[in-house]
Amino acid sequence: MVPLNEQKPVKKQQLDLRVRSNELLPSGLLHLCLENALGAEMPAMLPGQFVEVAVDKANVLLNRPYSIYNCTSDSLELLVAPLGRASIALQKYIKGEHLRVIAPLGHGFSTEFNTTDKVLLIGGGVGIAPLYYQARTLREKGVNVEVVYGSRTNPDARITDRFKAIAPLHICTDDGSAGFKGLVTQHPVTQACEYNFAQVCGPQKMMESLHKFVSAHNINAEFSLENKMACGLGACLCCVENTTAGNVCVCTSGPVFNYKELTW
Amino acid sequence: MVPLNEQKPVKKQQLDLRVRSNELLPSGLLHLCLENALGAEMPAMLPGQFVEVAVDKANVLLNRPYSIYNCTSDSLELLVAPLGRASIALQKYIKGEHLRVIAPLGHGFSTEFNTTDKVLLIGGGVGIAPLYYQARTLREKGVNVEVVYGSRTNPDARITDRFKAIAPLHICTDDGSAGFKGLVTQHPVTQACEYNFAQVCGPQKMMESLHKFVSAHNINAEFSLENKMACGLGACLCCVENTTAGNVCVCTSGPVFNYKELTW
Amino acid sequence: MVDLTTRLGSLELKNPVLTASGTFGYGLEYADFINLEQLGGFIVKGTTLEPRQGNPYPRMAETPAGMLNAVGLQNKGVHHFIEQIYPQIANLNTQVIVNVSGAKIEDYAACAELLAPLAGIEAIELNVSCPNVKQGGMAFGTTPDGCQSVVEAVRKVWPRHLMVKLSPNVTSVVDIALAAESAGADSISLINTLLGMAIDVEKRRPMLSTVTGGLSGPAVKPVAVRMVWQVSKNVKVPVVGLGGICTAADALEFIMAGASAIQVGTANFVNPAATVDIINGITEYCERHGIKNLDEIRGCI
Amino acid sequence: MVDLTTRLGSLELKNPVLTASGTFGYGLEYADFINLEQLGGFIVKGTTLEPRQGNPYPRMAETPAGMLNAVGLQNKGVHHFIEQIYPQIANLNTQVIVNVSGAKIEDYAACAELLAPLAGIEAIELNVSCPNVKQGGMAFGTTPDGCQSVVEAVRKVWPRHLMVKLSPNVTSVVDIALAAESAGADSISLINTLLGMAIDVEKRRPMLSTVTGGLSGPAVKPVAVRMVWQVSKNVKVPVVGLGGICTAADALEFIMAGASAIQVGTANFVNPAATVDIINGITEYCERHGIKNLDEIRGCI
Repeated sequence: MVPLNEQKPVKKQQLDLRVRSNELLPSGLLHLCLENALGAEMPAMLPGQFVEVAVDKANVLLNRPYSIYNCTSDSLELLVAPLGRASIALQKYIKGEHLRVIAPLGHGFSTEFNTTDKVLLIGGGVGIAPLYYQARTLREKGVNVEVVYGSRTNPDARITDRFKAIAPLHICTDDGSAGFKGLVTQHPVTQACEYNFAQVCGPQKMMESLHKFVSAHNINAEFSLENKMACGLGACLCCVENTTAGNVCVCTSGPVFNYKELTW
Repeated sequence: MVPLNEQKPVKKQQLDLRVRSNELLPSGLLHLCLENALGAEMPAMLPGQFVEVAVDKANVLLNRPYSIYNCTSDSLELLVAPLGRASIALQKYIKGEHLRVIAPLGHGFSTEFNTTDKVLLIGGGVGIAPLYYQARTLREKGVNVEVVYGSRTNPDARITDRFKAIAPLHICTDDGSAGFKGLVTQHPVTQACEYNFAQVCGPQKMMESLHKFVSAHNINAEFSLENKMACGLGACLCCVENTTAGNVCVCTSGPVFNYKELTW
Repeated sequence: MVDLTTRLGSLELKNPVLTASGTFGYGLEYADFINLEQLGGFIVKGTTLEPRQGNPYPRMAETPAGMLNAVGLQNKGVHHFIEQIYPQIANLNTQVIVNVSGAKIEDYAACAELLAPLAGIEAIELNVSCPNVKQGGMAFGTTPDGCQSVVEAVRKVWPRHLMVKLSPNVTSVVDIALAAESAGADSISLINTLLGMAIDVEKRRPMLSTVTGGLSGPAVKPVAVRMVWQVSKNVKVPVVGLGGICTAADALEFIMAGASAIQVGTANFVNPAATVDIINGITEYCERHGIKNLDEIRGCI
Repeated sequence: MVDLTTRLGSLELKNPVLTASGTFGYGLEYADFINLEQLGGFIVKGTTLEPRQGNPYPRMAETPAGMLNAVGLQNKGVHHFIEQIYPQIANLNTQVIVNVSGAKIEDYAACAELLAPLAGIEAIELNVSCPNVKQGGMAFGTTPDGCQSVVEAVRKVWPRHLMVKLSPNVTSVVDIALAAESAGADSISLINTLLGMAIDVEKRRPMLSTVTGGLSGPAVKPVAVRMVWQVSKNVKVPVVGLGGICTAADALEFIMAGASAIQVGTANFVNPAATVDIINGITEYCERHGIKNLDEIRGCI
């Protein structure tokens, strides 16, 4: 295994969180902001880690994993594509209602870079979610970072404005309604290779083509996977990815993997 | 089988109803008022019939049967003891939310009486619910009717006031906090036998003791049962009562039975 | 245009949606909610030679995504069916299938023989799998020999389509299905209920008068789909799938697993129009996927 | 004061709550959420003689009130357990039980033999019922002879408490249990998962890479309670019940059905503190009902 930058394990907790706001953005993504119902501080979470949410209103058995869109000492933000039964039911939670959340989980993105490093974050669709927290973290550490965001159509200003406030943002759309018309792989910034580290989250197809690209250009890269999981704790062994080290749990060895670990 | 007064079958329907109000009364009973979400009239329902409610928020498979507390051309009222998983979840429905309801179901109380008849309605606990609609119906037909209502403790004025507005109401409480202290069977009005027809709904134990009483005194009577049922339509054959005619479905042959049919 | 016409050997259905025995009464119970003639057919409740009072109350317990029942084949007997019910449903333009149950082989055969003259009853379903009767029922359905002997006896007296309904409470459902097929079954329906049990821990007593009962509903669907898949890969006769079907997607799971037709059971208790909703949902799915005939996807797994 | 101390023959537990193999890792995965020493014990994941990569992804599908898995006994082998894991958990003040699986009888025995010298491992659980491995596993659990031969082989090399975990995918679980008992099992645990299947109808493909997998979760509880009841009425050794236990009430159902102890499985995935919640809930129930010892209600059905 190629180790990610070392991450001190953070204690996992079951949290009783309360909805501070829950808004359906024009693009159809759901922006959920949670606060600690007990008034306590939100536990420290690392960018690229994820949380498991018990969506009681969905009438499903298992919790659902969502990546961390943003996290502060008193809030946890999620950005969710309401496509499945649970994520659709997430829309029903209104301000003041409670959600049981297990957090923080998994191994996040590398955040230790040199001043000479240039990091490109590449997100596709709702895969942009963990990259905001990562961008913020890198900027706070003074790391040189740019973002390429691929979307089917004109993305939400509510999302893009947040990125623009902290880093250069390059938008690609499938339909050309905003930014570059085409795939994130084809974007001039991606193609120019003026970065030495890529951190990627998005649809499988996009990630596989970027994996091919960074491998061909010898650019170090990390990919955040979203294999189906039951527990998020490394117990069920359901979310395995067939890596160079064999089947490993995405929930504990990942969700972020170095490109050299992946056998795509 | 001793036939109840003949009842023309009413077409059963699946209704999309909307919560007009939903209030937890001081006694702990839930008073739910529903209206037709499509603006149409509420179908005609007979007193003593029941409805099946799909309580989606309860995360249960089967619908739940509730007796009809009151019914008008534009409203259906239920009075529910929130004790089970589904009825507890009913509390979560707020004004404007929808409930799928199958109605009307079953065979109700007799309502055709002579002017010389005197009918005593006897309800215990939440068993009082169907007796309000029955009392109202009998009064509208000019039938001489009185009501005995047994409750653990001082019952809700919201309930008793409605009865008082239409018929003499005799309250019994277990703790003597209102009315007669004792069981409905012991109430002087019950004991006096100045009625020739009793219509009863309440806990099994109360109904059995009243069944013994009316049998001993040769008073005609009807009892409303609440056997556990799956469908409410006479298909599952789960809610059977062992009557003089053998096992019959409470949901279709009842819920109201003549006392002579019951083998208690 | 989607054509849902389904053939179960000699039996033609206008669509693959049937109802499971014991969940749809004699059909008439549902006439207020749906037009019965929209169905592929309906299977009336378990009918025995003699009337049966069934088991004592309580007979039902709800479980997670399922329910247990212990009805025990309550019915007024085959003569009642022939005299009172048949005239009311014989002329419906849909397949009316009678579920035949019994405690002894001779009873199964006698019951089937009495039904044989009834015009319009093109099929019976032989219930060798009821978990709620002390003798017979499931006992015949848990060994290949037991199954074979009942099916053979009925085959001799029943001239039209013979569907045999199997129990899932076995080590190898394929062996039982092969026995039914070799004994002359025209189709295999499965699964009947899983034997289960629930306890009221507050009252410290069983939820059912019979202690154990039959589990049905969405909870059992994965077991049912698996068994339909196993059986349809191993028998030549058509397979009819049931077990927890509530939606068109559920029905399509069984069809993709190899079922020619499906039965809607417990869902009828929850949504009396479930059958019609499922038929419409299958049509909608086919239109969306450009499927003209379910043969295109049947058994694709 | 409620005394939850539980004896499984020679094995003493501080309470009847164990964890089901394959749902609790090596215990350490849950140490952030609960104090492992509060448990009656925990059963570590299925351990085989050689390391196993398990089945390909996807391995999981959620079903109504349940989940299917097809992990296929992925584990790093018994040597890894002994060298890397055992030192981390050996000194915990709770029973650590190792679940032993295999494809051949000799593998089961060799694995058990390697574990025998480990101080503090007072029990192993023999998995003769895994539905997700092509050879062995469930095959040994579906016939009395198969079960007996594995148990006998392991009995010869394993000197301490031997728990045998049975498959529910059989016609008569009692016959298998009796075979395990006669071959020397000290306790019987059941049920392992029901063999099930689910299909993604939009993609027209199975949800699991292996097509079929093991169904667990609340959906299976009625089947599990029934089997525990049947087995505990027929064997003399203690029975350990599992299958869909999420709450104290669920656990009490199994205990009233005759289980001496219970295992919490899928619920660990949903609520990592489920075990402790259940222990507290059982205590609360006993206090409310004036029960001093679970013997007062065990097997009361």
